[in-house]
Amino acid sequence: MLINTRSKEFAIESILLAVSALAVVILILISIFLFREGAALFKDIPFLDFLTGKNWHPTSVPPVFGLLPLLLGTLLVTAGAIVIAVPLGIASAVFISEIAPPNVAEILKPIVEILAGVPSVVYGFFGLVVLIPRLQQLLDLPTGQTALAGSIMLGIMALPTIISISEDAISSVPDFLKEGSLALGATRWQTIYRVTVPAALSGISAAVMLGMGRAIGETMTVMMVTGNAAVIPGFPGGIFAPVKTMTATIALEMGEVPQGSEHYHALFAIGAVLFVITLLINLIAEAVKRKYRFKVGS
Amino acid sequence: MFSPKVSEKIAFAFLTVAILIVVGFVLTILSYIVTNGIGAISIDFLIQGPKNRMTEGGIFPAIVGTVFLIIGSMAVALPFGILAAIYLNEYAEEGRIVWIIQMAISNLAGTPSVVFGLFGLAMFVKYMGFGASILAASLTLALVVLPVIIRASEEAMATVPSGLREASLALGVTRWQTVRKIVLPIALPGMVTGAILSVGRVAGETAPILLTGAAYFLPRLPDSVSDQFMALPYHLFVLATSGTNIATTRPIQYGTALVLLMIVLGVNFVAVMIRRHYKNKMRW
Amino acid sequence: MVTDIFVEDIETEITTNDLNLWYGEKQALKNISIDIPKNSITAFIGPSGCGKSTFLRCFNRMNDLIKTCRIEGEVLVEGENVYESGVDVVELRKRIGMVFQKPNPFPMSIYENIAYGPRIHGEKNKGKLTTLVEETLRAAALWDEVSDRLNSPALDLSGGQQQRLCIARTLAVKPEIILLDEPCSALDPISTSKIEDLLMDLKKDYTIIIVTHNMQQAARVSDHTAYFLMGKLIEFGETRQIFEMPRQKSTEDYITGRFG
Amino acid sequence: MVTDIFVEDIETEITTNDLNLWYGEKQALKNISIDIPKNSITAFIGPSGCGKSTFLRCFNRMNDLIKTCRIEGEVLVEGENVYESGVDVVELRKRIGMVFQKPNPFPMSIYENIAYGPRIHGEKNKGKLTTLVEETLRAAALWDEVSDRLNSPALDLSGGQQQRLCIARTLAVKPEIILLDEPCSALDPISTSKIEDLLMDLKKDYTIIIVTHNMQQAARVSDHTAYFLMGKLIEFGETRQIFEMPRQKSTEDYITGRFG
Amino acid sequence: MARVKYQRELDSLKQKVVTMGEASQKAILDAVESLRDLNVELAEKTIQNDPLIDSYEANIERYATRLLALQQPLASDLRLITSSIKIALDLERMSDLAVDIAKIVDKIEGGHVKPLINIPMMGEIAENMVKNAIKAFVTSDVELAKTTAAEDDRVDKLFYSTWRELIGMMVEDHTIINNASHLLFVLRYLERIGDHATNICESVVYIVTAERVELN
Amino acid sequence: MARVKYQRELDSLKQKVVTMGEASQKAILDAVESLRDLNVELAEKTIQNDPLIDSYEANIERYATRLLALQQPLASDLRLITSSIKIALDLERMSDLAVDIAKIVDKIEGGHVKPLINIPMMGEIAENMVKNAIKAFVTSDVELAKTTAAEDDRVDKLFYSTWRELIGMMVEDHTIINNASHLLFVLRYLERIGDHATNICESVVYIVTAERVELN
Ligand SMILES: Nc1ncnc2c1ncn2[C@@H]1O[C@H](COP(=O)(O)OP(=O)(O)OP(=O)(O)O)[C@@H](O)[C@H]1O
Ligand SMILES: Nc1ncnc2c1ncn2[C@@H]1O[C@H](COP(=O)(O)OP(=O)(O)OP(=O)(O)O)[C@@H](O)[C@H]1O
Ligand SMILES: [Mg+2]
Ligand SMILES: [Mg+2]
Ligand SMILES: O=P([O-])([O-])[O-]
Repeated sequence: MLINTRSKEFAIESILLAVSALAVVILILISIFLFREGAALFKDIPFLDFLTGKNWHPTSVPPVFGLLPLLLGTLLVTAGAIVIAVPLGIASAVFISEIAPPNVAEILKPIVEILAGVPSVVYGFFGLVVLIPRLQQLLDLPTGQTALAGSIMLGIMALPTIISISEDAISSVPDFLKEGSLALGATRWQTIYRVTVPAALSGISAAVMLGMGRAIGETMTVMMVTGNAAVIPGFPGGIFAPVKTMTATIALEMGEVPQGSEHYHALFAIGAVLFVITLLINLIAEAVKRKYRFKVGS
Repeated sequence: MFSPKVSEKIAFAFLTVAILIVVGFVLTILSYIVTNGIGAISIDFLIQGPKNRMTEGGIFPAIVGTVFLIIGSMAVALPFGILAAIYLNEYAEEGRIVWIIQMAISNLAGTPSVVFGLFGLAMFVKYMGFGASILAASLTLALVVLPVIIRASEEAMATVPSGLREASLALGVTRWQTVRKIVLPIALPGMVTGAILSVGRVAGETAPILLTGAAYFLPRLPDSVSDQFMALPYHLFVLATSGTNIATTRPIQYGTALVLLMIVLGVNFVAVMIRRHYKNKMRW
Repeated sequence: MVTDIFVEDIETEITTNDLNLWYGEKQALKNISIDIPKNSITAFIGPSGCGKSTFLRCFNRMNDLIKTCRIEGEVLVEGENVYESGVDVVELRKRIGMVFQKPNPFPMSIYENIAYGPRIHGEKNKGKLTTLVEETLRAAALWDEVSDRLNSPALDLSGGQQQRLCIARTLAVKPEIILLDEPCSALDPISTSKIEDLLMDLKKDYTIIIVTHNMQQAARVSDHTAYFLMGKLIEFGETRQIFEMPRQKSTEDYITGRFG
Repeated sequence: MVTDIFVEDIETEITTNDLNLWYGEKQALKNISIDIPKNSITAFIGPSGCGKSTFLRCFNRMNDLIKTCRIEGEVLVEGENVYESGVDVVELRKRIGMVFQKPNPFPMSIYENIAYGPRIHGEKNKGKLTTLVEETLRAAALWDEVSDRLNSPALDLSGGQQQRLCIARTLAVKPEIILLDEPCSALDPISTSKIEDLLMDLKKDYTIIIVTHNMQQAARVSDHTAYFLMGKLIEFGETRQIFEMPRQKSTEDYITGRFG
Repeated sequence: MARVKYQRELDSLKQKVVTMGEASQKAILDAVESLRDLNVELAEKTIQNDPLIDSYEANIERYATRLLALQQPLASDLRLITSSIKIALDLERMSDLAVDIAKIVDKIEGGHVKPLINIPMMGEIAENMVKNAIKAFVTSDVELAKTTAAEDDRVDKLFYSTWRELIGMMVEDHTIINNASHLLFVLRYLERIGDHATNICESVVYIVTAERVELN
Repeated sequence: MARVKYQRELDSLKQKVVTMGEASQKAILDAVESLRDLNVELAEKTIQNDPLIDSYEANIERYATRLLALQQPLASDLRLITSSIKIALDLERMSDLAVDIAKIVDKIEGGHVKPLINIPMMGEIAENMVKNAIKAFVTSDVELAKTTAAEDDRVDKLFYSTWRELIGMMVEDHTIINNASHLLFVLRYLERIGDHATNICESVVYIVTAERVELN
């Protein structure tokens, strides 16, 4: 009985540890498969050429696999999304947690959660049928399928991430800090921007990083609204022109490539780059969270 | 510049505008999908397969495919996710190993779904030889939602006050008994909520299944787990971007979008209701 | 209510007349009339939930933050009704400082914590700020302990030091009145006695009101004591009298620990 | 360390010999040797961080939960070294009940809270459980207050009642020793005095060890008092002697509030 | 109702004072009686009983100190406790004085010159004062305390008149000088007992009203 | 170092006792001197000074009670405070006795039959006892307290011998009966002063060792 209980406890703990370690295993497997399939490309094409190549012509003869247009396309769309989502998101988070009366906040929160729930194809579909024609008309463009359309849609999609994580961070700033400021004769706004928001800054930064991660990794929506033209976007004109992102390239072209072909491996190489980028963003977000974690009330 | 009071008024006005824009987005998207989609929906639309090169008929196989994906992926992700969460929250000590596991989980959470798709393609479809199939797609989606489930379960367990665990242990109760009798019952509503939310995620994901087994057109139900399948989100994508007659099938597209949206939001709504119900009941 | 300080020569700082307060349906304060004297320490005592904090927070209108809270009656600070429309709440809170139960320094440096208030109220001159920081830290009997690390985080201080920092922070906006809501309940006896000494020191320049659960503390530091029970002011008088010879049976029962 | 209870006729329940404990690099207990007498109340006093809780948690090995914690020396409970390999920690914790600072009833009914321990340890007979629940609630002086609502949630009870429930829950697994870590620090004076009465009642059947910051409480309830300072046991003796005439200057300084 | 144990302890302190009061009263009564009747045995008994009364005093002091240490008394509770120490001191002094009186029985040579009348009367008044003082203490009766203290005037008057009478007798008949001088002291002792009873009355007023008044 | 204010308050309590002790000492000295020299003026002064000493006692009691109420003293601090009340009582009684002695100056008819020798000697010893008792109190010196209390034997011896002497003189010369009977009381008063000094010494031992001992 004695030994029994103890060995049972030990067995349970070991199993649980093994299951948890699965997360690490999966991550390693992902890296292995991506890098292995991707690396096959570099038997023929130097890695640097791939990275700095200005052209993506996978079907021309001979094919040209230059990542740069796709990478810049992704960055442009993402940057646009961040420019839209960050101010709107943080402002909304502040509004919900600090200004709205409790019952209004209780209505606003599920509304924001709806944004998070809408599947990306639906966003893409909406962008395709509603946003794009209007953009084209409004800005008098040859096509509405532009980086701008992608940025707008991704911006909207990144909003719930940014809002809910920021809102969490802001409302977890203890009331007694806010009261301390108000009791000194500070206005609510002074309290918000001098005490509450700085105290929540780590959480807000993490929210921005994660929102950015979501935008970079998003596939279906950008695929449906950005026009998918693999050209290096100019600036600022490129904003109003079609672009092709890394994710869209993978999703679009994978269906048509023969397995084991150079093109196939090139798509995996894109996947690997994407994976590394999001990995870095996540690590930075974690570090930010850790570094600025403030200790209130010991 | 401005007096504190005036600055406050201006700032609050800006914040109000921001939230109105956000709410505007939501309402616009919903209203477009609902008003345009509601007309397309009928019983036939829901229980019939697509006809006439997908320009007519219903979406039944896609609904069934999505349901299969949900069942398949949850059957894998749920037990693994909950067990991992139990370990991380109840057993793990601060340390290198746990830190590595935690980092792995948050990186998995941040990995783009299309990358999961690539992995599923390379690992399940090719390497393990499942082919493009429900099995491969379900496993891939299971990986996508695994971190979501782990995080939600961990969070739910973290709300159980540590005093209760200590109290139980101090009564001469083993750790596993304490987890089962005290922690899990209290954390259950939170864990259920997390699971339901990930169901929504599975229903809406497109990129991973695109690479691992979703069929462009398959007007019958899949025979086995190694069959290809249709799924709502991919079906919508196909209709909207590469269908035979994109312009005339708009109503079908709207209808499909609405059904998909209703499934996802409906599931989320249930989760929110459960959460709300238990939040009111729990208090320490 | 029994009171004995309607004495001519004591100047009144805060007066309430027939103050009633509700949280939603629940009445938390009932018909409270009191005259709180200037430049002295007044203690509020009473069992938990009797309304001490609620009453205290009427003076600087911190109750405004609670949506369900409704008030009738007058609160006069130096003769002015603070609940009149047109009263500037921000200005009022500058005049009436408040220190809370749990020390709540901002997550900034010691210096920044104290400079916070004056900056908010428009002080930009660096030199003046620095002088003010030193002055208030000295007044709060903290200068000697922190003068060499003004730029280190306030949260690194001990609980007792944090509480004195909060008092210094309050002093920095030059209030006339200081409200303290159980300022020592989270502190050890030694920090407590430092804060008590500090309050007795400050009372020559400020009107101080302190809520406390510690009978001995009320008796040690205060000049006048008000005893509350279930939202009512039961007795108010000189501290010595309250603790030696309360007029109300209920007061005696409470201070001798027979109930509460 | 000065001790005076090496008297023949006092039976010893717990003995430690040269106990040392580290949290990582930091030594939290230093060479502690003590004989804690049976069927009596022993109080642990000392300034915050002196190691009282740490020492208390050595007896039922609750420190095992902390990975960085390392122990040298012996802890004998009824002559058996609890840190020997092969000791069943679960069994040990059944014998040594523990009550915490904050009342922590499980979010179940009153009945279920008490039945929890016995059930886990194999008691399935409904009748026996019901008898046990009544018995322990009576022993914890709570029966009269809750007998008519055994099935209502334990969290609906007041803080003082919750703490007595936690004591009852501990009694239900029939321990020999009860450890209490500042059991009254979250309670009001009245609940506190109820718990104190209860402890004095229980000591005929149990060996009780209580950590407290309240000198008066230690003096009121305990038979023996141990004074700790910076991880060392400074003085141990009869409570009356410790509070009337401590042998160590440091003890006197602490109990008279000269430091700590 | 809270702090039941504390309540009980306060009551028990009061009870101790009452018990001691009764013992002191008896000592006074017995001492005076033994002197009147020159009853050596009763005198001896009174003397032997004194250590017990002393132990009462020590016990009350210890108990009161314990209460002060453990219960943080305030207001009238605090006054009750500190005053109990003082009252016990007064009672202890009274029985010492009773012992002093009893000790004189042995020193009277022959019999009394004339039957003692004033001294027993003083004794009775003093004993009555003690009884009423303790009663006032138990019932917190300020009025009773005041009227009791007023009795001290009668004791003082008897003291002076008897004193003069005794001095006169000594001058007339110097064979009685030894006995009479002893009786002079007895007068003084009884007068002191009256003073101590008055002290108790003052303590009662202090406990109830928080004010120290002079009652003589 | 903590609770500085409390420390200061304890010191201040001690200081109050010292001040009162000095005043009582002086009262004893003056009373005995006024009696020896039949110095009516000095006697008057001593009597007039008594209310001041009484107020000292009241003050010490009030202060000590305040400390008990506010500072929750324990161990030796607590004993110091309760004992201060008792010591003040002893000192107050001493100066009352000094007043009693001073009051006799007026009652002596004519001059002393013979110069007073023993009485001033007893006075000196008693006064010295008070001085040393207070010194022992301030310095927590148990040894000094014990040797001081031992002095009481000398006072007692002088009391008995002088008593016998006086009785003898009264028998021989009954014109001095009035004066001598007054002196008998003085003897008694001085003996009581010695007793009170002994009480103080006992209190000192109690404060330091927590034990009540009988020192006579
Ligand atoms: N925001 C609130 N909403 C509703 N009721 C409240 C609120 N704040 C306080 N109350 C109620 O008002 C009454 C008075 O509360 P208050 O906090 O003023 O008591 P208190 O005397 O300060 O008690 P304590 O000593 O426990 O701090 C209590 O019954 C409390 O439950
Ligand atoms: N888990 C831990 N890891 C590292 N150090 C710890 C841990 N727990 C306690 N300590 C340290 O060990 C010392 C003793 O702590 P312990 O909690 O036993 O003190 P205590 O006497 O109970 O204090 P208190 O009265 O504040 O409860 C302290 O210095 C504390 O900081
Ligand atoms: Mg309060
Ligand atoms: Mg502890
Ligand atoms: O104690 P006394 O002799 O002064 O009454």
